[in-house]
Amino acid sequence: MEKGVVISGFGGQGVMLAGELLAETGKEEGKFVTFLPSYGPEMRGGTANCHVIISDEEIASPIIDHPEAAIILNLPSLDKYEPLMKEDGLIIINKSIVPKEVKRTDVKILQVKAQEVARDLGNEKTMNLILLAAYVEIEKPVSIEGLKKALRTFLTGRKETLIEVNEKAINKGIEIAREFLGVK
Amino acid sequence: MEKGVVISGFGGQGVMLAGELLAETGKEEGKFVTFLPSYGPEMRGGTANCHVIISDEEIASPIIDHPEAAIILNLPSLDKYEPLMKEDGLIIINKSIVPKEVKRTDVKILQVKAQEVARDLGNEKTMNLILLAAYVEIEKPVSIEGLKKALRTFLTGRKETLIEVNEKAINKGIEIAREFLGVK
Amino acid sequence: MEPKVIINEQRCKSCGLCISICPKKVLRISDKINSRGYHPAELFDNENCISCGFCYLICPDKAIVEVRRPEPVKQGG
Amino acid sequence: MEPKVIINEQRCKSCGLCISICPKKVLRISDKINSRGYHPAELFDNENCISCGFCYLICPDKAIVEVRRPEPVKQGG
Amino acid sequence: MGEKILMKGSEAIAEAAIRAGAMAFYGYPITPQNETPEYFSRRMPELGRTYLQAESEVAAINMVYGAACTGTRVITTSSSPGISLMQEGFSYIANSDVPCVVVNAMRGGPGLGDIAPAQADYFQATKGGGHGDYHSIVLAPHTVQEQCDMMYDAFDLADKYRIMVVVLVDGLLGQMMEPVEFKDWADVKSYKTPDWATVGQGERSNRNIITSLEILPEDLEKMNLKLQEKYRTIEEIEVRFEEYKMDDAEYVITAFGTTARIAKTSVNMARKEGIRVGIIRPITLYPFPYAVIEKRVNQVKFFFDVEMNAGQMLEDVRLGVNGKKPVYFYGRLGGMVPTAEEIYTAFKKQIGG
Amino acid sequence: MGEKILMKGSEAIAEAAIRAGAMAFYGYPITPQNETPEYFSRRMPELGRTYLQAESEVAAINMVYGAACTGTRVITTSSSPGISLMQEGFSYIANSDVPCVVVNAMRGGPGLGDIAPAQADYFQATKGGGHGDYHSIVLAPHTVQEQCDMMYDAFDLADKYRIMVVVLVDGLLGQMMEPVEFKDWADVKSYKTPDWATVGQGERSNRNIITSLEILPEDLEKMNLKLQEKYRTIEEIEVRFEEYKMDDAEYVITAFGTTARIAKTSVNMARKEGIRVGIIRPITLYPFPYAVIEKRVNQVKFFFDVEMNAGQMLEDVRLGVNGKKPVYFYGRLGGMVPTAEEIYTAFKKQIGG
Amino acid sequence: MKLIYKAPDTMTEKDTTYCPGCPHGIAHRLISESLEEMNLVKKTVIVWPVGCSVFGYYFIGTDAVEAAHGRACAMATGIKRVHPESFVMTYQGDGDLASIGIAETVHAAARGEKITTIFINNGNYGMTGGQMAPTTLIGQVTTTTPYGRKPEANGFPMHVPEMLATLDGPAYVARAALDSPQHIIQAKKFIQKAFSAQAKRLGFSIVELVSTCPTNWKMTPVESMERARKEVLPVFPIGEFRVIKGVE
Amino acid sequence: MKLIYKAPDTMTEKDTTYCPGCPHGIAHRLISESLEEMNLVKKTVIVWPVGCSVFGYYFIGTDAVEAAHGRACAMATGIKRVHPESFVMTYQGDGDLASIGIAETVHAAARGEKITTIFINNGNYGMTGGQMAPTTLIGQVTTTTPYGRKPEANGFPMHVPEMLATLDGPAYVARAALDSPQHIIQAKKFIQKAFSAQAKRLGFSIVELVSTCPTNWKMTPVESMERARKEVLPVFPIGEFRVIKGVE
Ligand SMILES: Cc1ncc(C[n+]2csc(CCOP(=O)(O)OP(=O)(O)O)c2C)c(N)n1
Ligand SMILES: Cc1ncc(C[n+]2csc(CCOP(=O)(O)OP(=O)(O)O)c2C)c(N)n1
Ligand code: SF4
Ligand code: SF4
Ligand code: SF4
Ligand code: SF4
Ligand code: SF4
Ligand code: SF4
Ligand SMILES: [Mg+2]
Ligand SMILES: [Mg+2]
Repeated sequence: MEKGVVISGFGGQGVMLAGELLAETGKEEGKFVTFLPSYGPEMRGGTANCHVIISDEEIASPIIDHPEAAIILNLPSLDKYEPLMKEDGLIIINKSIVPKEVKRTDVKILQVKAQEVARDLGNEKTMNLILLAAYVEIEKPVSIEGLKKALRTFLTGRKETLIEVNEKAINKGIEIAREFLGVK
Repeated sequence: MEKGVVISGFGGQGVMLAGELLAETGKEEGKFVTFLPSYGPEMRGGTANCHVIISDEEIASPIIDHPEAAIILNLPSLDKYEPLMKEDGLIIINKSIVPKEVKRTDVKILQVKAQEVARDLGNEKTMNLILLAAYVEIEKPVSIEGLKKALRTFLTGRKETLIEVNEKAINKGIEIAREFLGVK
Repeated sequence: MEPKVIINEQRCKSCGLCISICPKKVLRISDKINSRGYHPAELFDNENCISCGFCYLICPDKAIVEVRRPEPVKQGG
Repeated sequence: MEPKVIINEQRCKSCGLCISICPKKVLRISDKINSRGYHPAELFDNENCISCGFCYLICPDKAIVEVRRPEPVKQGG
Repeated sequence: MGEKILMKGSEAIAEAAIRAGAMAFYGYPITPQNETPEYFSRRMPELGRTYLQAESEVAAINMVYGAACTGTRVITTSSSPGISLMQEGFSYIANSDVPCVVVNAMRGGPGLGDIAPAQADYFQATKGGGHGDYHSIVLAPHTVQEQCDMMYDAFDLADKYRIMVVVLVDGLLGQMMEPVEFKDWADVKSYKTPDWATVGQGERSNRNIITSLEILPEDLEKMNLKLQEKYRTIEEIEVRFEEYKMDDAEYVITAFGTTARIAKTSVNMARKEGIRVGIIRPITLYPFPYAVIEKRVNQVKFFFDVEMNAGQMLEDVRLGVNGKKPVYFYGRLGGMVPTAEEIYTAFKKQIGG
Repeated sequence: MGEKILMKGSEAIAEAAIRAGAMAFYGYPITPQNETPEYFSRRMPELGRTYLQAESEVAAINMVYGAACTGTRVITTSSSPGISLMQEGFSYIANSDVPCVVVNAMRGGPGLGDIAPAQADYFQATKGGGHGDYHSIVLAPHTVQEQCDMMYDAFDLADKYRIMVVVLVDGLLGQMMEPVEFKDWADVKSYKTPDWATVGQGERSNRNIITSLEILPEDLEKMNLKLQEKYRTIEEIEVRFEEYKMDDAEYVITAFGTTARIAKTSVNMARKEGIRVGIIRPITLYPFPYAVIEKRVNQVKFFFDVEMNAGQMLEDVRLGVNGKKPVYFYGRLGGMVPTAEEIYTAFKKQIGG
Repeated sequence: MKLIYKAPDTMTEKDTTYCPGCPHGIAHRLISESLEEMNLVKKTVIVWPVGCSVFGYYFIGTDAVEAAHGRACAMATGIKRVHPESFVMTYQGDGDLASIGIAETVHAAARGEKITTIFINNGNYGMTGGQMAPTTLIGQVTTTTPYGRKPEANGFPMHVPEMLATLDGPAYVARAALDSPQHIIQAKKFIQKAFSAQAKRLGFSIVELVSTCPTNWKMTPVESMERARKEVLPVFPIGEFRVIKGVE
Repeated sequence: MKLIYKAPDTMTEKDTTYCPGCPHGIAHRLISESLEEMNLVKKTVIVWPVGCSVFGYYFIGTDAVEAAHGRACAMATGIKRVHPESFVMTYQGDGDLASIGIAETVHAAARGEKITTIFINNGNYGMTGGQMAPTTLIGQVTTTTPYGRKPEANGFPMHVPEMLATLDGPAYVARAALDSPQHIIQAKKFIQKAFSAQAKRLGFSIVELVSTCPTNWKMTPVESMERARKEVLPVFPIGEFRVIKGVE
């Protein structure tokens, strides 16, 4: 089994954190993992993305040429990754700021007004986790329990207070995914 | 015809001036010439030398591997060039500070207490010209008249006052050379 | 009345500097989201704005495009 | 009398600084030539040297190796 | 060895260097390897070791030079433009026979370029970007784990030959996270100041002078000949490379570092289609593994060199092949990373596939 | 052309550059080429042109970079350690497509080395001492006269391709005096500020921006591909070399600059003894004249490469020969200049003489 | 309605790459306004640095070149000497100018090069992620001073204008701040004095602008401005450190 | 006879490579005497520069390294930070320190690096044949200011101690001269203060020594000393510019 996902958005939208969290979960579950970030202009502005691969075997290239899954947080990311998607791939989109519709008809699309949803949960910044959890729930590269566990190792010290809202975000993501999958 | 000479001594002994003067004379007499200086430690101290070639044909390498003539102003220069001299070559030595005797027996040797002689002429610094003139008189790579003419183009402005003593030095060199050659 | 402060919502990055510096507290973060995901500042109380231009001076993103002052109404003739 | 100033002739570069600076003018350039072609400085008037050490202080070439002062002859007992 | 930790390549390399005995770091920030100095800045003081942010890369390499003269295990890390600024220093270090380690996380160039991964400093690193005839040992890892293991070798080789060792990585290896396991800590307590070090004469009977200056050409030539002798020894015994699926290979891809890693995926694609292709991956770029190229020359139909540059290692491959087989090239420039698929496609074109 | 003047190479080169239209010089002193900046410092103010002694070579090359951005004919001159300090600047200049001329009077290295003539910066100059994939046109004269004539070409090529042109000489060529004749003065009055120059927008409708930065790898790759295209053009039409007594040659000596000049004497020695040997002397080191090497490969029995280094151009000769004939090498290091006799002796050994 | 302020056209319509609340944008606007008001736009070449403002040429609409990190003053010198009629200025961060570029800055100043430098002191290396700069305060935590800057280990903050003011080459040397409307108005005055020093060929001119870096300071833009005021300005006081005759 | 002066053994027996009357030798002797008197010889590493004193390690008998041109302070920093118990000093000319090496000098000073710098100001680049240095006087003819140094073209002389004294890192900053026995005695005192600043780990210390260059000034040694006194010292006055508490 080898599962890869691309997460892409503006710097500051939590792209890297989501990716790292996924990779950490994979590692903790005994998988081979690679996490490959790519930034825009040195640090500021622009679009950033990361490639995460979780596999049962050693991973040669950490680069995902044609994603089977992508979490898209802004418009430039959609423009970039839509044409690259594998057939039957899954695109999860932050509908809050991606007004455009996906043109491809051979991919699965999940659109979430993630910023609004997150704001309703109490923290707009958790939108990355909502979408990540939805991805995990749909594609199951790792377990949701593992994800939650990893989250706790990430949010320590001053950040501990954020655990609650982030777990809520994960749960919300699961909910959205199940709805998407038609599960109840 | 191709004639080459090496002039070698401490920085400050007038090695370069003598060499340049010779080269300039050659050029003015329509010859092909090369003048190749080589300094010691960047500028200061140590031994410096130059290679001058005067020729009727184009000169390939400006380096003299085995001098047919050498003007030796200090001891390290003698040590360096004695073994390199061509058979039958001519070594002109500043005896004032080169106490050592030449060991090779297959070369011609002219020893001059050049500093003392120069001092007697009124300027110890002209010793380079005494020895150069002796060389020119013996080997005739250029004419003595040419040398004197070139000297005047070198000593202009504030240095014009030095022409007289330098011409005296040249004449003294000729005298020494003739003595050496056994001419009168 | 015409707005005294013209804000380019697309350029605003929601930094809050204008809001913090406004002596009359007539600016606030709006609910809108611009294409970069920011909630732009808005002038919610044009009336009380004194056209001091502090917001303009501190705005780093040329989002405050203009500041205007109503011409004093000339009395009589 | 022993020399008050010891000069290492081989090291001297005939710069003349000691001579210029000597308050008693008891130094001069000698006629000798050392192996590098320099005429070293010499103390020609040991008598009048006051062992002030100026020559030592200004000599750049460690050619003035020592400066000594005669011990005052102790009078009486 | 301990547990596996998920770490960024650029942090893991710092931790590995520290465990391998790096006692001092001098450097200047530059993307895409800022996490490396930052990591050092946290860890070195904890361990009572030296961390100093220099005012520039020029200063950094000369601080490294100074520390190296004391025989201390010292390292700097930078990226392409910063490395260019160090070239004078590298040349001095080479001719002073002092040991140090330099990491270059190559980015897209020339000039300011971008901060994406590249391999376009191969020539600079292997042929000498500074002046004069010199070499550094150049190591090129292709995974985070290998990179970590290599830091131990880097310091050991540096000390063994009193030479600069360059670890040539790229932003991809530096930015990516992979689980790594670190080797045991080097026994830094056992390090002694070497007898050639310039730390004050102390009890020594002779004084030590470290210089790259020898004003008489005769003497400088001797110094150079000694250097060349050292290089011959290194070329003889320190060559490292990996052969991947070469046993039955009819074709060979040559690639180093990140590109080699991606090419492994391409090779696997090819093998699935029954095409017998393998990889020769030079691990030491200097000394270059000419011998293994020569060894395989008769076995294979052609060489296919892949790099993230305009064809630099290519020249060394061609020198190894020496006209006996065709050598093809595929490269991406300026920070573009080739995909496994595109390498495979380009390769297949050459076999008429 | 005028009368012949006896001039030091390092002064003649300055006079030639001035006549060829150098409007600005920025540089920093370094032996063995101090006479060059000194000469500029006298002549440039006389002509109302710019002379500035920079605080360092790093500053100097960045001043050159600045002036180059205005489309002004600008030059700097230095020697090996100074040139190493300029590598970052070179890389920026390359990727900014601005023209300038750099003279490197190579001295013995590595490090501080000595000030004697050397050719050990061949790799640095031709393969790229800075980071990234770039080239400068590299010219190597072998007489003072050729060096002077070449300054005109240097500026013309720089302007034609908006590229840096390196004139690679050595202390021997710089220090020696030979009679030279200068070509006519370039018509500097006719020079116009090019439309791409950054001098203030003025009447232009667009503004000009000169940068080597392109943050998206896709874009930077495009920039690189344009550079590579330029290099291909240069490789196609700007190759220069001299063949000396090659018509009937059974053997060929390859050498550049000073070494080639000395080797001419060696060839004449050999010819006197009836040995038919000639010289291929690359004049452009980049672009390297691979084609002429290939052309002669079948004619000769072997190649004998001579350099004042440990074998640098050797690699290009080998790449040209591509295994078809043996390539032997003779080199002197660290500032030692081979004598004509010793080259001849070393050469004869290979033919069993 | 009377127009009190209108954003200058010379500042382009392109979205800046700066973080929200980053005063780089304020500095850009002040420069743009000053160039316009002094009628310099079409004569100007700006030498941009490596740092967060590396893309500055997208945001200020003049001819521009992109210098190597730290070398802006050298590059500007190169331009100005061959094109004295151009108005040449550099825009540099504290890492760029005071760390790697201090030699080029000191020497341009000592030579009295007729260029102008706008120097953004935000107390760290913004672009590369918040490392210590020469201007980092004692005790300040940065990504390379994780335990706070300590003089023993990391040296002391550098006061560039105070240092340059000891030289004979500069015509105008000043420090201003961007933390409040009042200071911003003053900053613009200083910038215009610096520009006029060049326009009148009086010598080198430089204005340091005390700025902030909300992202790396890990504060909101508003908190950052407060910190600048309360912690930075006491160490880096506003002032004119050298004003030779003729500058106004 | 009582021994008044005896040349220090730490200055070796090797003939120096300096021109006759060059004060580099005086500086060497003062350093040698001070190291001996302060019992530092065996702990000392001297970082030698590129310049006429490039062979200094032949003449002062301590451990030594040869820095790249201008980088002595960086190299010394590299050594001192890993070997704090060593006594580390640099010896640098005005080209080396004030021109190409000013960044490394300023930053070593700003960091308060515990090293000592002896800085020989001879108003030009001796070794390379007398080019202009940052310390060259206005009007002075050198091989690269053939028409005399002009501020407009070549900038102004740089006063390094005055500039460094504005920084917080240096413990001791002074200028002395080598033109007369009296000044030489004073120079030695300054050198010893600088050494003690390092020995006590108080910070960076530097002594500029106003020197001469008879060869390139084209004067006799005696005339050179007179010029130093009459023309150079008025522009580069002797003095202590920064002495922090504890230095003696
Ligand atoms: C030679 C070189 N070294 C390092 C870098 C990496 N780098 C880019 S910007 C920067 C520092 C920027 O800090 P500053 O000048 O303070 O500007 P800011 O981003 O804070 O505005 C550094 C170190 C580089 N591009 N080139
Ligand atoms: C990188 C580099 N640039 C230039 C030189 C050439 N160089 C050698 S010494 C020197 C200047 C020496 O002047 P200074 O430092 O004043 O010392 P002095 O000889 O006057 O004592 C220069 C420019 C060099 N060796 N390395
Ligand atoms: S002009 Fe003044 S009062 Fe009006 S919104 Fe702006 S800051 Fe507030
Ligand atoms: S200062 Fe400008 S960018 Fe910031 S919130 Fe106000 S309008 Fe928006
Ligand atoms: S000690 Fe004084 S008096 Fe005696 S020779 Fe020396 S300077 Fe003259
Ligand atoms: S000062 Fe020293 S070197 Fe100079 S003349 Fe006197 S003894 Fe000789
Ligand atoms: S990192 Fe700091 S300086 Fe850079 S744009 Fe962001 S806030 Fe501004
Ligand atoms: S050139 Fe000048 S500084 Fe150098 S040794 Fe000679 S006199 Fe002294
Ligand atoms: Mg900054
Ligand atoms: Mg000097």
